[in-house]
Amino acid sequence: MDNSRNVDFDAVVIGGGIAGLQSALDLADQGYTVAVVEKDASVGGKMIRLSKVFPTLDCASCITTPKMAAAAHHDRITLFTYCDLQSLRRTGGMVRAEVQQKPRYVDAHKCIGCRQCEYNCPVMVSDREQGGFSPTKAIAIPFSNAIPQIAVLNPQHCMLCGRCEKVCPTQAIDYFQEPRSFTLTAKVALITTGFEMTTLGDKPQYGRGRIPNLIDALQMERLLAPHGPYNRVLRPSDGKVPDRIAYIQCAGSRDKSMGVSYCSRVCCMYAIKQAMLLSGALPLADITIYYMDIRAFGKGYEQFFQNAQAMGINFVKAKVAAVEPGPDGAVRLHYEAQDGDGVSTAEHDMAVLSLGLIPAWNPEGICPLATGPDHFLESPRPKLSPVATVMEGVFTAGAAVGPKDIVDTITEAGNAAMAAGKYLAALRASSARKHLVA
Amino acid sequence: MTQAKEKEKQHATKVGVYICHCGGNISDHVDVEAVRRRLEKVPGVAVARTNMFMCSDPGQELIAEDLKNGVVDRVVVASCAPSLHETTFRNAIRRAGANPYIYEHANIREQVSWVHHGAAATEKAATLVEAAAAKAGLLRPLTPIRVTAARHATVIGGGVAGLSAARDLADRGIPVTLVEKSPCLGGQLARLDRIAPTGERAPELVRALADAVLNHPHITVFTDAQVIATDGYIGNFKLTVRQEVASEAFTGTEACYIPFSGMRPAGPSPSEPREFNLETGAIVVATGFRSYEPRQGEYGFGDFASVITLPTLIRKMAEQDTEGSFLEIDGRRIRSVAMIHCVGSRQIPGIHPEDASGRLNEYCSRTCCTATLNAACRIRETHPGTRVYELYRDIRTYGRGQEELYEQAARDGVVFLRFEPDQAPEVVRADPTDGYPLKIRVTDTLTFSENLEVPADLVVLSTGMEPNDVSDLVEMMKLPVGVDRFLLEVHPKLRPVEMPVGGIFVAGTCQAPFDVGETCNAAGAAAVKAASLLAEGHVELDPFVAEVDAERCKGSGACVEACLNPGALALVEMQIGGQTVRRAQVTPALCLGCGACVAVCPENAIDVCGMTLSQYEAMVDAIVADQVAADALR
Amino acid sequence: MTVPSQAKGNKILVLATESCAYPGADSVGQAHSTYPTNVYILRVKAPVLFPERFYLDCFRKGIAGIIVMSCGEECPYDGAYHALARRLDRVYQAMKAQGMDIRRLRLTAICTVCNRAFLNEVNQMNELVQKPAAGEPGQENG
Amino acid sequence: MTMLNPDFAEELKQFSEDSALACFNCGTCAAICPLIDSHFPRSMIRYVQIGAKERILEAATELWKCLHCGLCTQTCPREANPGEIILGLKRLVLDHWRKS
Repeated sequence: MDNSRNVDFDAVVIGGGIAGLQSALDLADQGYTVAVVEKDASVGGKMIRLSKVFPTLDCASCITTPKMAAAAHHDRITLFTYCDLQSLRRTGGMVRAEVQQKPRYVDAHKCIGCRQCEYNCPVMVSDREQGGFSPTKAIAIPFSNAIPQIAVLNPQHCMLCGRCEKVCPTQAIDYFQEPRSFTLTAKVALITTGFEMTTLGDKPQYGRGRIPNLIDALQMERLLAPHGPYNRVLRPSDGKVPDRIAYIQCAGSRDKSMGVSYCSRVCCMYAIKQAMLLSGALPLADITIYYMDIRAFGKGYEQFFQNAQAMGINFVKAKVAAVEPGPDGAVRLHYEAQDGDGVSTAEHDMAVLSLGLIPAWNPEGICPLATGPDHFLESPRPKLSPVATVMEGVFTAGAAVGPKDIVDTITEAGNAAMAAGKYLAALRASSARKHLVA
Repeated sequence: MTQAKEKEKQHATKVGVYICHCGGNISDHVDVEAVRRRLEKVPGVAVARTNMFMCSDPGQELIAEDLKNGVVDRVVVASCAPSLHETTFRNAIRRAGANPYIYEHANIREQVSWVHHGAAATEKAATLVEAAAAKAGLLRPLTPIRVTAARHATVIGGGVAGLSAARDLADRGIPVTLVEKSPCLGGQLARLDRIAPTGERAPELVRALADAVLNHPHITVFTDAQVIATDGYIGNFKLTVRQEVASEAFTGTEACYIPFSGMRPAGPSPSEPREFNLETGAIVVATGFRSYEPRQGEYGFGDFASVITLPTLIRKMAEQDTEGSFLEIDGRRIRSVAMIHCVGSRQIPGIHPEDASGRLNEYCSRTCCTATLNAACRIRETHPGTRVYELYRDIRTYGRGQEELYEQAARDGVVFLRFEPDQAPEVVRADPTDGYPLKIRVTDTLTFSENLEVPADLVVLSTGMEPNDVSDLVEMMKLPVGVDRFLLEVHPKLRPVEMPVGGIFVAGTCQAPFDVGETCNAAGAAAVKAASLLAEGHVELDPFVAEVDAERCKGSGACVEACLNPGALALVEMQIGGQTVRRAQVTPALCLGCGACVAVCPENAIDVCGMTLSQYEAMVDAIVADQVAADALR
Repeated sequence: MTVPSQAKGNKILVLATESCAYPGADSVGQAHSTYPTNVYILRVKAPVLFPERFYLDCFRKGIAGIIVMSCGEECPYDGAYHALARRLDRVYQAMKAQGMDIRRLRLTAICTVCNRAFLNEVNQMNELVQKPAAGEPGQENG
Repeated sequence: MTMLNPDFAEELKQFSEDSALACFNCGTCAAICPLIDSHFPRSMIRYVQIGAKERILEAATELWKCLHCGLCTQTCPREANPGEIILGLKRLVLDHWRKS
């Protein structure tokens, strides 16, 4: 991964999540060279952070790691991780991407991923990759199945004690590493920048993130993951095994009081998936999903929803209006039971907010791409070419262009690779024609 | 090869065994370390290692290092189902510079840790890994079969998915033949009007796509045509296409758009039915859907003329295309329209009756909520006097701009009523005093489960999607069909547009309900796979095909007789030791690798590469080894 | 000492086709259903590969029961299923001739989502092989 | 059986802003209302949607329990402005009482 010099590619893909990886693979398999620019220290995006995926309940890692490895090993794909896109411009028929690589304080060429630095670092840091439930070190490999396996030092927590430098067998630690800027040039660009979740703090009525045992769905993914923080599902405040678990749907979607009026498309299914996994992990637990409409629209999704009902998961049609802390670490919900007695309260040992999806990236100041009223990238021809953008030679796929589940994202990524491939083929043909004329 | 020689060979190989924890998926139930220790002692096993995730980069690196350092020359990975990662590990081996076919997979997750627990799980896992190691010891490096691929693709179906895939492939420079059953291009999209939520006109979209296809130098279109026979294999399919005489004579010299039928290519069509053959490298199946036909009496359909389906409403509205205070349908002034969702979708066993062939559409048809809201908004905009009611179970406006459409409908005055599936609305004749011909009785959960009555001049049923009947193609091309009767992809995330038969791809609503944009995505995804396949001009196939040991073969011909794929095996004359003899010979690209020949050879002279009889025998021996040992002690 | 669930000499061999029955067995795993541990599944392209003697050898080596899980009429290899059925008929005849209980060899069709059918088959065979009865391999002459 | 009367929404327009139809019946307003432990105010909004004027008149006294604290309007996910609708219904009921 030598990025000290400018490099030429057929395509540059911005974002190394599942959409970016799939487009990169589909382009490379057609014979094109591809650069993938990822802002995190590992590729894999949100998907690699999940436990299992609906509706097949395959383990997310088992589907993502092969694609991550395939991209990392592909002769025609180069990964640029821990890199921010500074600008993306089209000039003279070429795309120029100005990229800045953030300092890992570890020499990527020397690090062999042995984790000696991590084992010996004395500073414990809350591990965001584990939902903040378990500690990592101030220098660490981002997570177990990260690609590349290169340690990253967290300068905010590092005490500069020098132990990592001492134990590193390859002298890879570099406390003085600086950000490095470089330019990638390509003929086409693909924007696959994905999504972030809305935050726990968005709605005052939901406690602004300060209610114990009210967690978000990505945190629950970690609790459910086989390699999660506790290796089992425990509630964070006191380590108790929860008996009553609630899911609060539309806790960041379809709610103008939170500034998100659209449907985030995946929350119904991920809540049902987590509920099913929970009822497997905690067979005696009561699990209730508070919802407005169950949107099980994809292939096999409705059956998945029916299975969840058959397994005894409760579905209550109500939007939870307010959440407050209850006794003994409980979470108390207020809602209107439509078919029952009107206003009700319910206590659960823990509750999960099904947060919504917002774009992870804003093109403003970086490139002249337009966004819609929902702030996702604008797709000027959403019917016949959902992957086109307002910029020539720039395509998009996945959650960058609206919330999307993994199945739809992978298919769309294939289409983006097709569109980019067609564009490249046309360029090749026209330059061949020019040669003939000249 | 004699048995003794094989044993010798088995022990001459150095098997590496790699056991995966799968982050606890396996190691929570199987003592992975105990398995490793046991395997280490197995003769022929050079090393046994474990890793948290064998499929991860560091896991794969373990194998690569051992291969590069010459520690091992055969590999067994014990992890999840081979369908997930067999290819992953073969590729890892290839990258390490070794032959990928020295690999054997042991499935200790789906078939051990997820189904067994305790010591017995560990015991079984160890035995399965021993069996895999025994087979691995007998594996030989194999060379993939390289088949030249015809640089040509065939698309079956001329709807949005087919047109889009054909154009994509042709734009990549690949010649395409498109075969459409009906006289027109455009499929179901041609039966729509304005498309939600963008409001684009369906005829314009169809025209744009069909024009691009019809004017493309690399695309040949056959309408009124069907694929009636298939033969061959990836890269080298042979299709027989039959083109009928067009039902209506059409001699136009230019393609023309026929509303609600689609784009009719320029005539004239053949005066007699004709059949012709196509040689093609890849096939995209894009055979689309049909709209659910409500049963007699379902919500009054067939009983009352004013109960119609949503596609019928869309057509009638488009054909009249009038504005005015009230919507008019068939000359009747419509004061009130009630639209019922989920007709022919989300059916529930025990609540909804199965059809004559026992079918029930349990799936959601994905597009009908938005299509219904779109029609409702259109009515409210152009005919503000007409009241609209929607009776739904869940509003599924999941897509971009769709929730906004839902809100717009509400603000435009559409009244929503929500029913439970076991309390379905009833469409009945209204009392003369009601002033309306029909009314709908519904227990409305939004109104505290009160019984309400909706007055209606017109009832519209939002009918779902059903896959078109393609049983002939399914039969011919061995396409798998899911319980929902849509074509079933290999894996929704790993191989979402592939059929199990190599070189056949699936696109659009023959796979699942999709809207137009999603269909174009599916078409593009299928096209990109076909393009990658045909880009090189040749295809590499797995070498798991029959192989004849010419020294043992006596030319009995039993294998040729047993062979299931004509042409794959033949007796040919050859020179052996200066004599002309007749011996069996395999055509690898045609061999299915089924092994029908193996069982019948009196000389044991034919085997399937990578899965020989002796390899299976070695696995059985490993499975019963503990018994043999116990018997010996007895 | 508790009796190990996997008593010696009661192993069941399953020959499962890679396009139907083998993924079917995986699907049972994905559902986390459980079945006896003495069931050993071998992945085969098509069971038509195995000659008569393979089955008899397995019994001789100590396998107590064999279930051939094919794709049935859905078999991707045209004609393979019928060839297989005819072959197994000959194996049954040989088993009878040797005084073996022919219930110890079963031919069945299992699809990729036939979880219940799969469990039925292996449980039934397990019940059979747990009882030492006339015709058990090795006791033919008893 | 109640027959739906869609014209009522029109009638209400002279008393209130026309936002009742925007409500998608999530129940947030009812659950958040600090004063009344029933389906209120959603019940009133729903009656407006289906045109059940007599139901509103029957339960008219409930309207005066509302102190216009504004919580329902603040938290309404569809910005249907429940507080304003209740105010409008008070005007409607007063008008009805005046006329009868």
